[in-house]
Formats: sequence, C-alpha cells, structure tokens
Amino acid sequence: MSAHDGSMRLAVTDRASSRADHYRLASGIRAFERMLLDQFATGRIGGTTHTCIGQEVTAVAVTAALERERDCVFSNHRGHGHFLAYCGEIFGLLAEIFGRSDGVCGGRGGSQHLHRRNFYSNGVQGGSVGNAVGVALAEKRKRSGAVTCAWLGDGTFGEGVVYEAMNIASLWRLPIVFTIEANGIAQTTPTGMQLAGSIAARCRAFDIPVEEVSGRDLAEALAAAAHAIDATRSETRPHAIISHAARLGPHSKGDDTRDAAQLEVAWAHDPLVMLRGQIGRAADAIDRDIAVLMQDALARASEATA
Amino acid sequence: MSAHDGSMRLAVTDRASSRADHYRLASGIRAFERMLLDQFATGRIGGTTHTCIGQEVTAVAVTAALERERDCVFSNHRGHGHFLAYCGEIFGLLAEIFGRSDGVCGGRGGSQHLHRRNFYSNGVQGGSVGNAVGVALAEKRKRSGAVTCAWLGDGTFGEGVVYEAMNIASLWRLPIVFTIEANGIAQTTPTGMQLAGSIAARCRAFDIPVEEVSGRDLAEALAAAAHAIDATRSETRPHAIISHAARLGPHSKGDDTRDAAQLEVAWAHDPLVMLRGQIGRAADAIDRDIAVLMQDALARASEATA
Amino acid sequence: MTVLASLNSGLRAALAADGHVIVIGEDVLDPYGGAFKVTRGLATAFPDRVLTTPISEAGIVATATGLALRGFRPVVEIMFGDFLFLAGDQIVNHAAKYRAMFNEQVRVPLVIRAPSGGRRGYGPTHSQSLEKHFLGVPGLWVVAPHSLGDPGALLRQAIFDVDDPVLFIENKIGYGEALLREAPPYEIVTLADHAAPFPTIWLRPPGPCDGLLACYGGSVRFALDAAAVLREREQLNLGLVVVTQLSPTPASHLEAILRNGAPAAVVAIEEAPAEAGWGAEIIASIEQIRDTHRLGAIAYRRVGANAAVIPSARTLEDAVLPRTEDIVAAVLDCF
Amino acid sequence: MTVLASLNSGLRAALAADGHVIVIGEDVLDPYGGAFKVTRGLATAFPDRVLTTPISEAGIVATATGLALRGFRPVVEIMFGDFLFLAGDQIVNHAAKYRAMFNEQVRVPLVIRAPSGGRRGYGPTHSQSLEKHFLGVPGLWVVAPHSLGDPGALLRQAIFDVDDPVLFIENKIGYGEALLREAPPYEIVTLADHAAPFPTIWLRPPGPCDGLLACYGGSVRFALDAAAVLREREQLNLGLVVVTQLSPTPASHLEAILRNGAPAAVVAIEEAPAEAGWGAEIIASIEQIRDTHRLGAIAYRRVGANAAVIPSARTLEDAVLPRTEDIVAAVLDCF
Ligand SMILES: Cc1ncc(C[n+]2csc(CCOP(=O)(O)OP(=O)(O)O)c2C)c(N)n1
Ligand SMILES: Cc1ncc(C[n+]2csc(CCOP(=O)(O)OP(=O)(O)O)c2C)c(N)n1
Ligand SMILES: [Mg+2]
Ligand SMILES: [Mg+2]
Repeated sequence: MSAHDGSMRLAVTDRASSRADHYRLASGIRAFERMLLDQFATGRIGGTTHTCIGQEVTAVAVTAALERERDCVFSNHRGHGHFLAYCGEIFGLLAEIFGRSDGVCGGRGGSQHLHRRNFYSNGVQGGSVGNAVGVALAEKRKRSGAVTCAWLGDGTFGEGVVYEAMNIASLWRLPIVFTIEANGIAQTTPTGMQLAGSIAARCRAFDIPVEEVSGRDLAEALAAAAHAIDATRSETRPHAIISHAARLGPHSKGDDTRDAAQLEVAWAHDPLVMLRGQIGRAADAIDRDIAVLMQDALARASEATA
Repeated sequence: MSAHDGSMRLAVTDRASSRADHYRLASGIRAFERMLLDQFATGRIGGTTHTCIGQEVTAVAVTAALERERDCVFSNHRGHGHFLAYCGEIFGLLAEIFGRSDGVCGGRGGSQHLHRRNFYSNGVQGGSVGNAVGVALAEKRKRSGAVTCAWLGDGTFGEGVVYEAMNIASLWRLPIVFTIEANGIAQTTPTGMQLAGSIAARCRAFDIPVEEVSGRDLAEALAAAAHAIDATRSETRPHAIISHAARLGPHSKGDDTRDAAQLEVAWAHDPLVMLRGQIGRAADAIDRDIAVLMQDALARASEATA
Repeated sequence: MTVLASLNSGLRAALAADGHVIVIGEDVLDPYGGAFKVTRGLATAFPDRVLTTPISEAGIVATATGLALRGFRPVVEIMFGDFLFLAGDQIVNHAAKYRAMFNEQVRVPLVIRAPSGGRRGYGPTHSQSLEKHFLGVPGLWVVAPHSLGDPGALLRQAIFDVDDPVLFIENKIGYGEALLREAPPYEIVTLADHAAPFPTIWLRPPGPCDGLLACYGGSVRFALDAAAVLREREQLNLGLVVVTQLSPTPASHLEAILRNGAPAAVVAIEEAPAEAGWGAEIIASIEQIRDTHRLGAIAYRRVGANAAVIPSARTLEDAVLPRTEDIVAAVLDCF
Repeated sequence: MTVLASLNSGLRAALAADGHVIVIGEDVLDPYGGAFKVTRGLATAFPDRVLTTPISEAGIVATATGLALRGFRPVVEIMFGDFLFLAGDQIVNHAAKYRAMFNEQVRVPLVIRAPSGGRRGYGPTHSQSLEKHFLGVPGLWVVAPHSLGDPGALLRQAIFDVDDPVLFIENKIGYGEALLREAPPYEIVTLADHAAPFPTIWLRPPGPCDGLLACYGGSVRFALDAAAVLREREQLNLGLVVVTQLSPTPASHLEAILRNGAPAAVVAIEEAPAEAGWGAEIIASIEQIRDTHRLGAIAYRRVGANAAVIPSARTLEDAVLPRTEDIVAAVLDCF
C-alpha cells in the first residue's frame, strides 16, 4: 500500500508551516527533478526540461509567503519547483511532461508552459514578466488584494522587455514581486559574462525596493519574501527579491559545461542539505515517503491514458 | 550678394571655438528649425519633422567635444541639431527634408533618416541605440580610437532595447557615450507619467558613469561632455551624459498640448537667450548672417532640381 | 461620418458597454487623443480606463495580455503599425499562444490597433503596411476596417465577439474617408459566418462579371476608382471583394462568391509589396476553391508596392506605392 | 558529411578567410558550441571573433547591424528561430532599411542564423518555423540550406556574396541529415542567376513529369520520401523543386523549370501552417508564370502544419506537423 493518500500531491506550505513541512516540499521537488532526469536518461521523455536542483528552497520559501488562494504566479522555463510549491500536483506535472492528456495542460504545454488556477508559465525569456505585470494590473483593478509573483533568472536581465515591465509596474504602482533567481549562470554563461552592474541596482533604479537573500537559508528567504510580499500588498507597489542559490544540475539534460571543481563547491553548499540538517532525523522518514510518492506517480504516469 | 561663401553650411565648432562661434551654430540650428516650421505651416513640406528648438545648445556642446574626423554619431527622430552640429550642411539637410535628389539621402530618408560620413539616424525609438553599440564595437575592434555618440530622448527609456544596448556596451567596455536629452516630455507625455526612478540611476545600475548637466549652459555642457567623451576614449568604456533642456517647440508640427503658462516658463529659460546674453552685441551680426544663409538655402531648395 | 469618427464612437461605445474594456497606448490621453485621434475624448469620458503608457510597445502588449488573461478586454494602440514587430514576440509567442498551449483553459481577448500605410510622406519607418507579416499565426485574428463596412461596429466585434487576440489594421489615409452606405452601381452583399465572422463585402456589378478585384483597408478606394475607370473606359464589368478578415483567410466567403460564377480574372490589391503578401494567400486560396469546384481557369495578377523601402519624398513615395493606374493596368493585362 | 558538419566547417572557413567575420550569439563558446553545435570549435580557433552574449536577441542583432554598417560581416545566431520576432524590429526597421533609406550610401552585410522547426518535442515556443513572417521584406534575403545543396558553401555565400542582411533558416532535425551528392533516379539541375543567386535544386525525374513538389529546408526529406512512395505505389513521376532562396522569390528559377513543360500539379510543402506562407507565394508566382507563358492549368495543393500551436507531446506534435502521408494525399488529390 502506498504511503500517501492517492492524490499524488506534495503538501504545500505556508508561513506557519514547520521546517519539516518545508523540507518535505523542497525535498519532494528535488526528488521530482531527479526522477525527470532519470527518465530523460532512459529516453522515456524527450524534448527539453529545465530542472531546478539547488533552487528548491527559494521556490518553497517565496511561495509559502504568498497567499495561495488569491495570489498569482508567472513562472519561466525553470518552473517545476515554482509549480509544485504552488499546488503540489506531482502527477499533473509529470503527466504533462510525459505528454499525457491528463497532464495539467493536456500535454500541449509541456515542461515550460504550465497553467493551473492562478499559475502560468512561458518558456520565452522575459516576455512572461511583462504578462505578469498585466496580471498584477488586473488584480489591482479588481481590488482583489492579490500579489503577483513573477519569477525570472539572472540571465533574463539581458531581455529588454524586463525593463519595460519593471518601468510600467513601478510607474503604475502595481502589486507585483519580481522574484529573481540569481544562480550565477544562464545556460552555459556565467553572470559575469552577461551582466554589467548589478541586478539590485537595476531594480532600485526603477524605484523598486530589493530584498537580497541567500536561497540556501529557508528561514532567511522566507522572512525576506514575507517582507517583500507584505510590503507589495500593503503599499501597492512592486518589490524585488533576489535569491542567490546555485543551479546544481544541468541547464537542461546533461548539458553542463562547468568543471567538476566548480560543481563540487556548489554541491558543498546544497541548500537542501542545510535544511535537512536543521530538521534532523525526521528527514529520513520524509524522504522515504517522498520516494514512494514519486514511484507511485511514475507508475501511474506510465500506465496507458484512460 | 550673399553673406556666406555659397557652401550653404554652418561652421561647426570644437572645444577651442569661441562662444560666438558656438552661438552662431546654435542660433543657426534654431533658425533652420524655425524655417522648417514655417514651411510646414505654408504646406511647402509635409510628412513629419521633429524640431529641436530649445535643445540646440546641447547638440552644439556635445558635438563640439567630439573629434569630428573619427568619432561616430547615431541620432534619433529629433536629429536636425545633431546633424547640423556634426557637419553644418544646411542645404543638404533642407534638400533632404524637401524630398530633393540633392538631399543628403536623395530625399529617401527625410527628416528622421539621415546619413553623412559617420553620422546616422533612425526614427524608430531605441533601436538605433543598439546599432550605435555595434558601431562602437566596430571602432573598438578597428582600434580607430573613435568614440560613438548615441543620442536618445528621456522618453526612449521606455524601450527595452536601450537596456540591452547599455548592458552589452558596459559588459564589453565599448567606447560609446549615451547622450540623453532630458527635455521632460515625450510627444505629449511628461516624464513623470512614463518613467519610474531616474535615468541617472538606470545608467549607473549598468555600471555606466553619468554626467548630468543643464543643457542651458553651454560652458557647463561642453565641459561635462568633454569629460565624458575623454573618459570614454581613454578608459574604453561607456559613459552617459544627461542634459536637461526643455523642448520649446511642438513635438512635430503644431501639436503641442502643453498649456501656455508652462510654455512661458520654459521659454523664460531659453538656452539660446542665455548664450546670446553671454556674447553681447556680436549676436546681432551673426543672426543677420544666419538669416541670409537660411534665405539662400531656402531659395536654392525651392529651385527645380538640376 | 468618417472612418475615424466611426472608430472613435465604436471605441467609446465599447468602453461604455463594459467596464472590462481598457484602452492602452502611447499619448492616448486628451486633448491629444492619440497620434491619429482615434482615442480623442475617451480619456475625458473614461479617465480610469484610458491609460497612457511609456514608449514600450512590447511592454504594453505584454501588460494587455496579462490583463486579458485575468478577465479584462484591453484595446492597445500601437502608434504606428511600423512598430508592430517590437511587439511581435508578445503577439506571436505570448498572446496568441496561451489559449492553445494552456489547453483551452484560458482566453486572451485582446485587440491591438495599428494605424498603418503610407502616402503621407512619413518616410521609411512610419509608412509601412506590415500586416502581411502577421497573417497565418495560429490563434491570432487580423482584421482591417474600411469605408464600406461599419468600422466602429467592427471594432466592437473584435473587442467583444472574439476571445482571442485580434490585430486591427487601420489605414492612416483611410481615416478621412466617408462611410459608404451604398456603392452604385454595385449591389452590396455581406458575407459572414461562424468560421469567418468578420464580414466580407462583395460588390456585385450589374450584369455579367468580367473579373474580381480583391482588396482590403487602404486599397479599397483605389480598387473602386480602378473599377470605375475600367467600366467607363473599357466597358469591363468588375466586382469587388472587400475582405475584412485578413487572417484566418475567409475561404467560405471566397467560395460563396466563386460558386456564383468563376471570374476570368482576379486581381489582388494591397499596399505592401505583394511578395509573400495577402494577395498571394488570396490567389492560393481561390485556386484551391477553383480546383475543388472544377471551375474554369482564372488569370491572376497582384498589385502592391514596389519591393522597396518607402521613401520620404512624396514623389518618390508615390512611385513606390500602388495606384489606381497600376490596378487598371493589371486588369487589362489579364485580357 | 552532415548538414551540421557542413555548416560548422563553412562558418570556420568564413572566419579563416576574412577577419571581418564575427560570430555573435548566446552560448556559442566552447565546449558548448551553441545550442545546436553549429559554432562548436570556432571559439577555440578564433577566440577573438566568437562572442557570446547576454540573452538579448534584439540587442545582438542591433549590435551586429552596427558592426556591419562599419565594415564587418557579422554572423548572428538566434538560439531558436522562435525568438526571431524579438529581433523583428531590428531586422525589418533597421538592418533591412539602412541601405535604401540612406540612398545606397551604406551596406549591411549581416547574416542571422536561426535554427527552426519542430519534431523534437520542444513544445509551443521552441518548435516553430517562423520564416514565412519574414518573407517579402524589401532589403532582406531569406535562405534555407538543405541536404541537396552545400550548406556550408551556402552560408559562405550569404556571408560574403551579399551585402544585405540575410536570414538563414536552419532546420533542427535537418542538422543530422547526410548531404546527398546524388539523388537517383533524379537528374540534379542547379539553377542560380543574378536576381536569384541562391541556388534552386531541381530534381528532374526520368521520363515525363506528372507534377512538381516544391519544398525547402526541413521539408525536403519528406518530399523525397513522398515522391518515392508515389513512384512505387502509384507510378507517378514527380519532380522536386528544392528552393534555397525563400525571399525574394526566385521567379527566374521557377520560370526556367516551367518552360520545360507545365506540370499538371504543383504541391508546395512547408513545415509552418500553410496560410499566408511560403507555398502561397510559390503558387501565386507560378500562376503568374503560367499565365505569361500561356501554359495549361495546374492543380495546386499546399501542405503545411495544422493551424495550431505546436504541442509538446510528441504524438500531438506529429499530428499537427506535416508528414509524408500528407504530401502523398495532396498529390493524389490533384489527379
Ligand atoms: C528569448 C529567449 N532567448 C533564449 C532562450 C534560451 N534559454 C532558455 S533558458 C536560458 C538561460 C536562462 O538563464 P536565466 O535567466 O539565468 O535562468 P536559469 O536558467 O539560470 O534559471 C536561455 C538562454 C529562451 N528560452 N528565450
Ligand atoms: C518605437 C517607437 N515608438 C513610438 C514612436 C513615436 N514617437 C516619436 S518621437 C516620440 C517621443 C520620443 O520622446 P523622447 O525620447 O523623450 O524624445 P523627444 O521627442 O522628447 O526628443 C514618440 C513616442 C517612435 N518613433 N518609435
Ligand atoms: Mg540563471
Ligand atoms: Mg523627451
């Protein structure tokens, strides 16, 4: 018998959740991503997929600080963690990536193009940040009180539309949090080879206050995210969160050009290991549960579609 | 007999020029623009044209600080002043705007699309700033020592490609000066309704040093431009000049929606009047010369094309 | 009533009818009312729902797309159609994609208005008709008003009756044209159906029809003139097919017209260079219909601009853009 | 030798031949060598002239255009052809405009490479063939390599022999195809001339020709397969017209082929939805030639993708994109 309730979900977390709950979610995301890479390696899935190994804690922390009922999320190409932290739907996502009709978008969207309730993503860098600004404008006009969280990578600061979006958001005082995952790399290009000045200064130059945090420390990230999101909501103006956490896996599948030494250093600072350390022995049982959940999800996703 | 040598040119200036020479050029640009507006009013020319009345001193000061033989200029929709400060060719420009085959671009380009030696312009906001970055890269690779001057308006900071261009320029340490005419308006939209934060902070966020000056004061503008241009050349990295001077004329022809009081204040600070005050009585003779020059240019541009 | 007045009152009616309609664009506020005055008076009447923006074509369309995803019905003005490519990625990879790629779970009811076309001496970057580059994008409608229809009603149709992005191509010169309630000697036949809801106006000449002029937007006037010249000077009896829905191709309308009798000649007219343009699509579509219904051979011609940048000088511009004489010549060339 | 290897060595040869050639794109450095490996090894060999960039499609093309204005011959890689619209304004309103609008006083020798097409499960925004949206732009060439030509030589031709911007459309699946030196049973005829310098490959079947398949780039393989099926199964003898120069339309090549005998059927094949696509232009151009030379009637068909967003799921994607069977069916439908 399986160790979960059959819903094939990870329990999502909020500000009141325990460290163990956050760990369960973050570790679940990690397990999901690893499973995907395995499935790629065996040729069971094709196309392209960007895993967020190393960045799970940021996804969990920021999403926990959102109000999941009303807030909106616009994610990017590397969005599995954002998606699972938002709704926990392991099977819906896996089925989508498997191209099944019972995937969250019927297999049409695939890894990079997800939609569920108030969650959206697009695989074209930058453009979705502009769409997120429109979502924030819509919610402001509806007086829903919703904050919109726009996820973007550090490399995406190369795209001009990001600045058009920040300018409009700041000018019109829209309730949007630009959540920047500063993993120090874009595909194969280190940030130093693609970004002049700094991301924080760029945001501030648009009059957008910045919270810069380590994406390794759940408590720090959660506190900063909560602060930024609350301020966004109460002041009705944009804020930015910059979370530093290395991408530990490949860009897509097996295409990592960084050298072993560099990766070793990065892995030595794995945020998940830090979080695991904080919850002690409980982690083992959690991870066993997760392993069963993944197996079951994979088994079901491998069955013929009804 | 005409008061000029028949070349139908305004004498251009450099750093060593006298105030009177700068005045002659700036006043010549003003006279040219006024003549154009008159021609529009009488229907002799059609289409669109953006005059730079009020901003002549900036054009003269910045261009005087360039090395006219090797430096490159990429201008925008409001480029007559930039063009005349660069090469002084009254007739070539007037003929171009009249759509004559002896215009600098054979009448094809018109007011917004000019080319002469190392001078280029394009009427699409922002894109030409990116092209200017490429020109700067070319000159850097040729080791020509040339600096490229990219002209852009404050409103053009709405366009994303401007940030892509600044990022590349700063990252690759290109010899380019972003010269920003902060006239406080874009077509009918005041800067406060289209720009969050500040232009200076935006440039600095890309690690681009900024000289911010009043475009009313020739000496100040020239000194700042010289400083920025010299630093750009010697450090081989981009700099920005932000010059504040109001647009005193309409956006294009007769389409000014600002109220009379606002315009009156702006006119009370006319940079040309300030410069005129500085050179005293000599101005009268200069202006008489210029009037003759304009008349002759207009007469010739009104003759049938050879 | 001019095309401009009709568009302006159509937009006003749309704003009045539904609080979800939001007008967004550069310099759209009063007293200016937009570069071509289509939004004049609207900001005064609906101050909260007419938003002037920074100069950010991509950002504006992106923002409007987000609004549409969340239940609004935004109407964007791109100041000059020449700048559509700046918003091209937003149109093609965002607005037009979401509905299908999110498996029909969302809608993007967004209208993007773009004043287009030349003949005003605005030069190479402010005179183009770039709509041909946006035809055949899955999920995107492209429509063009003209004086034979009701431009304001068309705009309301684009805003309310379609849940997908609509590119709405206005012709700058066309703004000043008076609406035509009748068009003697033609009988006016309006074709619209579920697959092609934006009406094609078919002008049937009295008597047997020697050929068809297919046209849209800014070319309608020239087609009418050419048909008049050919009627008077050459006793040629031409019908006009005035298409409003440029994409998807209104094949059902074309079919209805052709089943009424195959013309000996079809001349497709557009203001852009004809290469890979709207006329090519019309010819290919008609050929398919002709073949299906085993109709007789048709002589086709395309009339468009020279394959050239549009010069600023009016005389040079006139030589580049298609004129009535070019249509007349093309028709005569068929016979 | 594969198409990929040919392109890679062509680019290498271009870099070696002329110090003005500069390769610019995202992630083009070694060891990665670009998302599709076309630039692999080049940064190692020419470290100073292979520039990796920020993720800035417009900025990259803008920069390259400036370089070209000042005497360089840049070659830009857009990582996925899907992102071409991000650089669309730069291509259409900057690179393609300068030469003409500056009255022939400047040149913009710029090549923009764009890996395009689907069939890899990359989903809605990473699988498209958007080149049809860039056809018929005055001042812009659009070309597409394929296994029947010499892709590397074609790339060098685009870099060196043309002083205008060239959009160079590579097909992702096509990279792995082996170059075909011969194509039995066809005779290979190469057509190129001053107006259309990029060669059309005409595959003439032995004996009388029942019809022509017009195709380019990623569709060539499917056209060859379909022709083989039809030959064997239906005894139909088809020729192939493999176009390389997508724009301007190589009308002179088409004319040369048609004057050799009008085919009963022409089927135009492309990977994008056919509406307002390349095939429509080919059909309209051939109709013009047919009429000029008073040739017999031709039955036309267009084969392209469904008018749909390209799904991620491979099975769904296969149902949307055109396949050999679709071409076979289209040909049979003509007879
Ligand atoms: C417009 C656009 N250009 C290029 C790409 C290809 N691409 C996908 S992910 C990626 C790197 C993104 O880097 P970053 O924003 O730092 O996010 P990360 O992958 O590091 O999470 C690139 C270049 C794209 N998807 N969209
Ligand atoms: C891409 C683009 N969008 C819109 C326009 C129309 N337009 C021409 S000038 C102008 C205002 C420019 O303002 P700014 O940059 O401040 O320059 P200024 O006119 O004040 O000198 C606008 C919106 C344009 N030319 N290009
Ligand atoms: Mg990154
Ligand atoms: Mg301004």
